[in-house]
Amino acid sequence: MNAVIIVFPGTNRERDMAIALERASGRKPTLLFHRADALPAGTDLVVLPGGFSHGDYLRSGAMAAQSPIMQAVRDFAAKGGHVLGVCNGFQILTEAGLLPGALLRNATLRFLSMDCHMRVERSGTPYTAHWQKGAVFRAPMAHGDGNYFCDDETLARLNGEGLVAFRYSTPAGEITDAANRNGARQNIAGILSPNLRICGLMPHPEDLVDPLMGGTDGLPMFTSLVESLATA
Amino acid sequence: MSTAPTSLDAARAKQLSAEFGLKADEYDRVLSILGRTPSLTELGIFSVMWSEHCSYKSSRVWLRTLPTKAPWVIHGPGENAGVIDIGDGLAAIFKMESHNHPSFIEPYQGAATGVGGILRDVFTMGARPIANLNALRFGAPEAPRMKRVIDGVVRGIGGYGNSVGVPTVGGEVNFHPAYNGNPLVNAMTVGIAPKDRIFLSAAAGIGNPVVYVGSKTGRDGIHGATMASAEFSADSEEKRPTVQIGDPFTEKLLIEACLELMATDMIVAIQDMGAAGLTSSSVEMAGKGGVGIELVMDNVPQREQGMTAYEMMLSESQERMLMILKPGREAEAQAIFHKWELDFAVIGHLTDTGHIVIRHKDVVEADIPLAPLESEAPLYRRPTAETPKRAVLDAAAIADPVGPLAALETLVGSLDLCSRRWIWDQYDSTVGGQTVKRPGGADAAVVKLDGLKRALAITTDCTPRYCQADPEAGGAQAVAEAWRNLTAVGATPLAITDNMNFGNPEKPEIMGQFAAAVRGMAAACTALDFPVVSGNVSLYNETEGRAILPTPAIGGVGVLEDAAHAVGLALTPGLDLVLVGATQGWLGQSLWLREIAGREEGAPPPVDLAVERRNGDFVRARILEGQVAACHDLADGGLLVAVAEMAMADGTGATLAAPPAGQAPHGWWFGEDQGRYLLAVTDGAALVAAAQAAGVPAAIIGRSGGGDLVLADGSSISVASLRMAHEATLPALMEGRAA
Amino acid sequence: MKALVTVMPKAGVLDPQGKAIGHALSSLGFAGVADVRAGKVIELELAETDPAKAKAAAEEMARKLLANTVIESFRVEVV
Amino acid sequence: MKALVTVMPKAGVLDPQGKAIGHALSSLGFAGVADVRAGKVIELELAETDPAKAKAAAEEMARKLLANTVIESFRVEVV
Ligand SMILES: Nc1ncnc2c1ncn2[C@@H]1O[C@H](COP(=O)(O)OP(=O)(O)O)[C@@H](O)[C@H]1O
Ligand SMILES: [Mg+2]
Repeated sequence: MNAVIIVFPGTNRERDMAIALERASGRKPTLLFHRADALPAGTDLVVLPGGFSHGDYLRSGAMAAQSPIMQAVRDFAAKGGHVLGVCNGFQILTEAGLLPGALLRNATLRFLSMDCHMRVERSGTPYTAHWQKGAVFRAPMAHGDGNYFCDDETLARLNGEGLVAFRYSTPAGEITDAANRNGARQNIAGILSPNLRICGLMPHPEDLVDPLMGGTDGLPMFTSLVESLATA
Repeated sequence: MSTAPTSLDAARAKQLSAEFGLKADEYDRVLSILGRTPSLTELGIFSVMWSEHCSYKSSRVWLRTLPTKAPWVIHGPGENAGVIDIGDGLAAIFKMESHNHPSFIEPYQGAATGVGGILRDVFTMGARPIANLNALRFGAPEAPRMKRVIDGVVRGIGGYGNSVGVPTVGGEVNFHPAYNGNPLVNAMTVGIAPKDRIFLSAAAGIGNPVVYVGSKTGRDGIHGATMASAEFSADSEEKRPTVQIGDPFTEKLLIEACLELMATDMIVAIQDMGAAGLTSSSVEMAGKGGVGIELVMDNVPQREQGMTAYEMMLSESQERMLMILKPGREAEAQAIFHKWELDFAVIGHLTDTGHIVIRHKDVVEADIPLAPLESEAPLYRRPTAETPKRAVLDAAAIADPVGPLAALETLVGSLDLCSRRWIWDQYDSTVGGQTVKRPGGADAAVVKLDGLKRALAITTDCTPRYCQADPEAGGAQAVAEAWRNLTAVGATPLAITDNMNFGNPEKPEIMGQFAAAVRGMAAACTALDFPVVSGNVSLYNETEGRAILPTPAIGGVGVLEDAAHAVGLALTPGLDLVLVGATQGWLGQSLWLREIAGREEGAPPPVDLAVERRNGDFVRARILEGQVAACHDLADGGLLVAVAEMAMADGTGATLAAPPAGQAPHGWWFGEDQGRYLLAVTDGAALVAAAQAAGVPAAIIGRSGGGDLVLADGSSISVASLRMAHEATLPALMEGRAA
Repeated sequence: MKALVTVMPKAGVLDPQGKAIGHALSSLGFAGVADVRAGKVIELELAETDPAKAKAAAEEMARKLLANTVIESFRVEVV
Repeated sequence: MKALVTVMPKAGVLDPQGKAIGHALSSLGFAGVADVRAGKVIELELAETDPAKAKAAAEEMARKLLANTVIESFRVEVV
């Protein structure tokens, strides 16, 4: 798997992501600074990692979405490339129009840093192949703007086409308000593009891929990717 | 030689010097050093360099008595941060610093810029910061403005640390009315660097360029250092225009740019611009290197129009660094900073004059000989008065009004013992992907080193109520508790940083507290081989004459050769609970006495340092042998609180044996005797036998299992209800909601 | 020439900040506050001296960057 | 009656947001943006019908809650 992690000024989870990708694939991903205007030849996965790109001073992800490299990412996606956005990366994907909706301030108006549980809403995608539908996994979340919003029409489409990847749930898999700490619409934690190749989610599976750090709940996302991309 | 700067009018200079906080005799010394009346810029430089904050004039004679050496210490106090060898060719670089006054004036920005400042102290030495901690003391929540202070401080620490991407992995919080008008915000950063690539601040190389990087200079925080050296009064609100705004995004870029530059060989010396900004950084760098320095203010990147030399030299704008480069490397270095979109400017050069010379618009604004600026800086051995000893309380003579379980439920929900989850849930504790033990998971935070097995354990500790009652015992206890917390996760304690927060040193009783606390700390550091490698002093923590509790906050760092050895505090079922260490039932200054009996009295528990070391070494060895499933040190609240904390961590209960015959039960359950640990092990008998062989007191006091804490008389309380009480307090207080 | 770009949450989009402010105002004892919306204002100091052109430029900036039209609406004033 | 409270960083106080926005605008190719300041605007729907009273009430709210007068200044408009 030739993974490329894009580093914007203010990105801060690129190393976490690199560790997870290397753990799953045995290969070190390439870190690419945002000023580049092309992806390395042979790239088969682009990752937009977490952080505070450009300080997130205007809206989270808004300025990064305008970075030179994002045109290359758009072109890559348009040709069917795989793009994963986690946390700030998810925010950037929505700001760049690669995924629908937007991420508003957490309903609590506080930064939320804690483990959450997510239910896998769709299996068999490049990101979820190693989970069963309905499986529940744990991951840390750490964000101030993770409250997923989209209009009713988009919501109906996401639900109708099975493009909701993950929802916040209880450890037992119930979709409750209490499990929905940031106030996201219908507990949405992560979504997919119609071709299932672009995925954005708020929590950090990359921070839970090692028993030493408290578990390997997040690992299936990366092993799924490795397998899907090997056969893609 | 340059022409002399324009002196102020003599009478005006004298009046200003007082406004800037110089005492009359200190000002006379300025006159004799210069041989003339100073210019405004010169007066500004003297006053900030000779402020308590920069000169340590009241504390230095005492700080010198702290042990600072060990074979693993690479750089002790005197550099921007302390540096120790942690093995694998790496060094840990760390320090703690206060931002007390700014955090009271503007809690969010005060705390945020405190975090930014301590990060710079660490990465300026070449380290990538890997962990932040914060030691906080708040007043009574119902005190005026206090909730806003708590809210703002926590948001500010999170806001800055989360954005720069350094995990905030631990800390401590106390509440006491003594902090009503003067909360404490102490921030600690730990970083990692190759041990043969440490960057220091002594300037060298006549003619070498002096380079300014980072943010532009504005009129922020002018005279912040002098403000941090003065008592609060009702009108200090008017000093508000000096508030600084933190920009964590720029800091993040500055970290990356500096580390990129440090990977080259271009830097001769580097220092962050902290308190007193350009003044202290340039004076200290040149002073340490024994060279002169000449700065041209016209070249300083400026955010505002019409800034004067005085303003630029005293500005405390954040996110700036000063460095000396090797000659001819400016363009290469500049390219790195421009890649990261940061200002880069050559603002001067080193000279052989031994003077600091400040030029602006072709005028010399200051010309001061550096040697006397340092050597003749005021140094006081202020009068001290000993804190009177308090009576030792006998537990048996104190009535227990409620019994153990009711007391426990109250205690776990009390302000000083309730869950800090509401706070740490706002801090990103996992960024970096190396956090082995997060807040609440163990007695110390454990952070692994990327790509290695090795991990650091980190903690902050201080029990101010002990320090108030007996500053010497309290100083020793703070160091011992830090050592104990590191030990309890299985780490080998290596060194500490400290943050000495006290009242007005001109009062003998306060200076007495300071001196006694240092004595206690020094004794503990020596006995535990746990030297002080960096620190910070914050004095004048008083509002309208009322001092805070003496608070020598200790930040401890230890090492684990294998992160997999680290143990947490969560109980699992089917384990023996073994209490290591002797219990006399010490209730003086205990939380039980304060919260249940309503008394803040007595002598605090003494620390027997030899016993401390023996017990700790015994516990650590068992952990490293893999015999210990969970471990927790006994501190605030004593034995029953420790059992409850271990139970609440994962919801597993325990059945506990009766207190030993002849002991007052409340002394047994809630006494705060020192040097104790509670271990959960599969074979308690074997552990007790090993302890006996080592001369360490140990006894099986219970067994884990079920969902309740059950006492020998059959009374019980569910872990779930304890958790409810434990978790409810801060959310209810801060947001009026249930946990 | 100065342009003020005011960016507000669209009707129908959750405004947690506005809600929290409304709540805080009422707990501070301010009565008669029916509704609160919280938005942003960005003051741009423009070299442009023609008001119509300045306005058009600011609108372009708002569309491209300053507002996210999925969730926000904006208005531009030139002063 | 509607009151608009605009809260801006005080002159001389660092405005990291404004700085970053200005930077982003220039890298998007917008020329001629000399300075950017970023602030908040709070729209209050008030029951009060007397403009002077509404303004006074909003000013009181701004002082007490909406603006952090240590670092921010505010202005109130009634519409
Ligand atoms: N301000 C804070 N920030 C982050 N974590 C904190 C803070 N205060 C306390 N904690 C965490 O809460 C837990 C309990 O703290 P404390 O009661 O002081 O522990 P102990 O008494 O064992 O030293 C620890 O994990 C500590 O790191
Ligand atoms: Mg502790």
